[in-house]
Amino acid sequence: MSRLTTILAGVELKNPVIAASGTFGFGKEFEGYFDPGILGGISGKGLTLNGSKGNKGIRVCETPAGMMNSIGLENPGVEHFVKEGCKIMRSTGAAVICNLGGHSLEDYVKAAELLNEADIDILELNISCPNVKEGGMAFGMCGATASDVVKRVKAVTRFPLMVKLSPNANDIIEVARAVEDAGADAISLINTLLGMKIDVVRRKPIFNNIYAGVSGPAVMPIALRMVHQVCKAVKIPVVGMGGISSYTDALEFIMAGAVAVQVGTANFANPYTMPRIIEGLEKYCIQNSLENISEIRGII
Amino acid sequence: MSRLTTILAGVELKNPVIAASGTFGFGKEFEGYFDPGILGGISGKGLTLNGSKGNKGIRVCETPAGMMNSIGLENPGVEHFVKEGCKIMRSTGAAVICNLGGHSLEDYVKAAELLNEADIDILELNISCPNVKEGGMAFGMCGATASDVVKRVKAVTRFPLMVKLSPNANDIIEVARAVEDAGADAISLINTLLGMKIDVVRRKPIFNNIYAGVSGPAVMPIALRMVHQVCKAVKIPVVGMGGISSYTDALEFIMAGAVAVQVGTANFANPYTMPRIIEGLEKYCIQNSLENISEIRGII
Amino acid sequence: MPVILQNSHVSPEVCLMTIKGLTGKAGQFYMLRPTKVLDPLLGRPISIHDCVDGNCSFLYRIAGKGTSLMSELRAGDTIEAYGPYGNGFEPVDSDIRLIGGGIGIAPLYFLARTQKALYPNRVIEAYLGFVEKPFMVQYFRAVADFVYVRVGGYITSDVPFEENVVNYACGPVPMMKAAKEEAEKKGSTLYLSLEAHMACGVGACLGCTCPTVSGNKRVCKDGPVFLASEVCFE
Amino acid sequence: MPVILQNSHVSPEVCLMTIKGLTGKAGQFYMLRPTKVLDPLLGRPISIHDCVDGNCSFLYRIAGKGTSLMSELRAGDTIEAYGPYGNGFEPVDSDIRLIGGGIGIAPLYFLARTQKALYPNRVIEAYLGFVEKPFMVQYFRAVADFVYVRVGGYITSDVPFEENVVNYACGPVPMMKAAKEEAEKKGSTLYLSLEAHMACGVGACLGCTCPTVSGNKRVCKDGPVFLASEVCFE
Ligand SMILES: Cc1cc2nc3c(=O)[nH]c(=O)nc-3n(C[C@H](O)[C@H](O)[C@H](O)COP(=O)(O)OP(=O)(O)OC[C@H]3O[C@@H](n4cnc5c(N)ncnc54)[C@H](O)[C@@H]3O)c2cc1C
Ligand SMILES: Cc1cc2nc3c(=O)[nH]c(=O)nc-3n(C[C@H](O)[C@H](O)[C@H](O)COP(=O)(O)OP(=O)(O)OC[C@H]3O[C@@H](n4cnc5c(N)ncnc54)[C@H](O)[C@@H]3O)c2cc1C
Ligand SMILES: Cc1cc2nc3c(=O)[nH]c(=O)nc-3n(C[C@H](O)[C@H](O)[C@H](O)COP(=O)(O)O)c2cc1C
Ligand SMILES: Cc1cc2nc3c(=O)[nH]c(=O)nc-3n(C[C@H](O)[C@H](O)[C@H](O)COP(=O)(O)O)c2cc1C
Ligand code: FES
Ligand code: FES
Repeated sequence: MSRLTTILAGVELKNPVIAASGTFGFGKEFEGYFDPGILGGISGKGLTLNGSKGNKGIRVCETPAGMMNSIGLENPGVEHFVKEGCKIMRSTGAAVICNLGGHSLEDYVKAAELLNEADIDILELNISCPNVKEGGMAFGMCGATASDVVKRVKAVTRFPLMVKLSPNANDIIEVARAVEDAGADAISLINTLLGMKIDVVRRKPIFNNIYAGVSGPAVMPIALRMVHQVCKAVKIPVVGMGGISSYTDALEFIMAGAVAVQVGTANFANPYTMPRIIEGLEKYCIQNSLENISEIRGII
Repeated sequence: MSRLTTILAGVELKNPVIAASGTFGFGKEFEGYFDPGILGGISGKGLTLNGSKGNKGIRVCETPAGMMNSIGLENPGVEHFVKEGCKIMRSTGAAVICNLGGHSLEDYVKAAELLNEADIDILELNISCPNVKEGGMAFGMCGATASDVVKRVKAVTRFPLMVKLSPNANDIIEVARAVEDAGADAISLINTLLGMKIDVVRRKPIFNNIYAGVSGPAVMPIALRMVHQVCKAVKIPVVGMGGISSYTDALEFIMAGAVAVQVGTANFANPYTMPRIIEGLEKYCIQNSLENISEIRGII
Repeated sequence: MPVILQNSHVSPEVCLMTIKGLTGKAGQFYMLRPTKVLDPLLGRPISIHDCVDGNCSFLYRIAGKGTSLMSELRAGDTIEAYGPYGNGFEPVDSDIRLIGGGIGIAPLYFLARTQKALYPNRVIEAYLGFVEKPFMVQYFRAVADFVYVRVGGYITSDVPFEENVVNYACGPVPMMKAAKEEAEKKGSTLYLSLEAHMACGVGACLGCTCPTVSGNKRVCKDGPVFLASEVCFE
Repeated sequence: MPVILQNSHVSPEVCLMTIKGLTGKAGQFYMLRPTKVLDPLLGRPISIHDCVDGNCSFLYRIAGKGTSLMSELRAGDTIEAYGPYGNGFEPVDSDIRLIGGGIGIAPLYFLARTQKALYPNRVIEAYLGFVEKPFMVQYFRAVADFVYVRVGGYITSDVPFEENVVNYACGPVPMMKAAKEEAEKKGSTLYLSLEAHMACGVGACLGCTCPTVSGNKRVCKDGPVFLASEVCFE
């Protein structure tokens, strides 16, 4: 066991640094910069049962110290993932997290069943995507609907179930507790915050869907607060994310109680972000004589 | 009537640019940079019935493209404001908006009564301050409590009543509607988003209260989305704010439906921010042949 | 971090910057980040304008925040540069014609220069359209056999899309749409270098997809160069 | 926007920057913003280190994001500079003693130089404490009658706080606390130049308040210089 080894919902990760869903393809895209096998885990692009072409129009734009996206869960579908996607991910050597979105309860359950055929380590249930018209975030807005979908998926999946919460929920603590009670093995948060941008020259919203998801360093203080609140509210492990771009950012989340962190937007600004965070955490442990990074977990 | 003249809850403003509460003292502090009389309005530092020394410890810190504050409503109290504060504000020549916070229903009502003696134009009810232990934001978290305090204050005040909403509310649309039904003459939003920052060296939260309020350009996409949502949901005028730092930012809010805007954090980064926004809006109207800025209001 | 060797204006709105130690082929691009801080956050996709002795130059128009900061950098400063990204222009064995609109001429120069060096006997024509004052035209004159310049209007309406020449166009979307239509009418082969808002540049985020006859393609990874016949403009 | 005339290291961690066209008096400060973008967002409060011919110089330690960017600016670059802010040092008619800890020596030099110029016969003593290598000591030697340097430990323990000399201290909080205690014991007058996280610099945000015997005061507007006897350290 090294200083960074982390157990998440029964799965051993080399370190607590995970590539965030939707920002790292299926694990190979950043290979030109570093071996993805050094990562604790990789959460793949969000899948939906039958796949999707995603949204039309502009899909990403920059905001101050952040960005917005309206990808709309473009993905090749669960079947394709079972056959190919999961193998590509497995070949990286990092723990494989399958991120699953859906438009209806039935979609989620059906997809989870099919995914039992896939070679993955953790199923991350995305009930927080703000960029699809039906379902998506709607499931994560309040405890009751969240609980429903978690129970149903938990009943069919053979994998540890991590549920990804929306910062747009009415009461994220209530949702977290509901999800825990419904049998989730872990919680991850935050997905993107619902935002808007207007092109004042064209006098139109930038995005066809009008609203889109905000991520990146700009949202980190909000994400950290929510992660801290949820860590205090539940007993299951929490994976924190939202704006992490340096190892000190990661430390803040771990001190706030996160077992592991995910890194998304910052990978775009600098593809070396995650290897640097891992190095930074390793050095931090050595300099502070920590046998394992978990020693500072939740000290706040 | 000039191109920028704006009517807000029956009050004529020279232009739709208002200094945000808590960021512009009682109106004189930036005089070294520009005549505050050029502003549409000034919202003074949030008052509480008996005044307060505010919070201890660090009160402001920077975040990526934003900042956090935990001032805790330090203020000289309503009585002092009636005697002196409002006169200072009146002497600027800008419309005078009195921002009122409170720790209990009784506080709000008592203070609103006392304020009837003051020379102000609009009462801005702050039910969204995240930095005080009792009351504050609690009133703005859901429609029922918000409605209560608005009704009570509306019943006693002789001024147009603008209610300032919290982005941390469970459902800001529900709160906005409740506030409208309760008799508010206008709505302003957003107050700061609840956030957190940790000093990893000291292994302590930066702020004594652990959480604090996030503001500045970083939050603008979120603020704009909420303003758009609220504008679509209510008929009373909406004053938008959150991260505005340029005239194009202000235009985005106006296109989203805001009658006027407030500018807070950006004044700190550059004290000329508001005069530049006013100039920019004026030029925009000329270049786009608008008789009045309201012609583009809510076009999205 | 890569060091800037030179950065100067070629017109009030257009700059030419050379960065040390970068390589790539014609049609590829780099994501350039002119700051060390978090705003602006994302890299800006900028095509390789030329590549000599292991240094790349970039021709860019000051369009907004990022390119404006870029224009203020000076020799000796460092810049984050990730790449080379994208497929680049497909080499062909025929005469070629470059159709550039405004700053869209940037990647075409590199193609012209390298093709001329490899195949001195093939004919290279350049049709360059500008809204106002032309820039960099002398560069094209030095490597192309024929340079046609138009100021105002549509450069595409002047291009004879014959069959035996392969066309490469880069410019504003309306221009590329027009080029596609003309080329299709005349049965002429046309490659387009597309633009899209990008976040990652490596094919990971799906932020830059464009619809094609064979489904969504990522402009950053599967492109930016596509056969016009494959592209479905929205 | 103000132009930088000169900016160079005086030690690996400390730089001296001169900005054109700024004025102010000893003990006042400017809010300096080294970027044109939104990150870092807030100005950094930096004391005037000297002011000659209408140009101000600033001595600053590279502490984080903002000062690090500042250190990369060069002569000819522009910088946003808002000020002068704050009350400045109270002039007195007695001998004076400066007590500086680390970068806290920055504002004291300007006080020493101007006081010496005005009152050549008054005695100026400087007690300068450093954690490691001292810097800028020669500057103080040029204007003070007596310069005492300590490396490591508390400079305050070496200061004789007699009654007839007015003391001015600037440095880390523990040092200023110790100075206050010593001065109170000996009945000696002491001014402290305080630090606080600031947002506006003009007294508008109440971000920088410190508790004093007469209630909260704003470090940016009512200070940064306070009589030690007024300050209540938390
Ligand atoms: C493959 C490719 C190659 C390009 N090559 C060149 C080149 O050689 N020279 C050149 O001048 N320009 C080129 N562009 C366009 C260039 O990327 C944009 O002009 C630039 O990103 C604008 O950034 P900004 O910060 O100045 O503008 P801002 O408007 O402040 O940018 C805000 C955001 O929008 C994005 N954005 C804005 N305009 C565009 C655009 N037209 N295309 C893609 N993203 C945009 C930016 O990347 C940034 O993320 C290329 C674009 C692509 C996709
Ligand atoms: C009145 C006054 C005068 C000062 N004069 C000098 C001087 O002459 N030379 C000098 O080197 N330093 C001086 N300081 C301290 C200087 O302001 C900080 O070192 C600097 O703000 C750190 O900024 P940063 O971006 O490098 O650090 P970061 O840690 O990245 O800064 C993040 C935020 O915290 C604030 N901050 C961090 N440290 C301090 C601090 N110690 N005091 C106040 N705010 C802080 C920053 O202003 C910024 O808003 C002075 C401070 C005050 C209040
Ligand atoms: C381009 C993009 C695509 C995303 N796609 C997904 C997705 O498919 N599923 C999901 O759960 N989250 C998705 N997210 C959200 C991220 O996984 C992450 O929760 C969020 O961006 C906050 O982290 P960050 O600030 O580090 O990016 C996406 C984010 C971005 C920027
Ligand atoms: C230092 C500071 C103090 C504030 N004090 C108050 C206050 O007293 N009352 C209030 O209603 N809002 C207060 N706010 C919130 C602002 O008025 C505004 O709603 C918020 O900062 C978002 O706008 P901005 O991003 O332009 O700053 C304060 C904000 C800051 C940064
Ligand atoms: S920019 Fe991310 S996939 Fe193309
Ligand atoms: S920094 Fe705003 S009051 Fe002092």
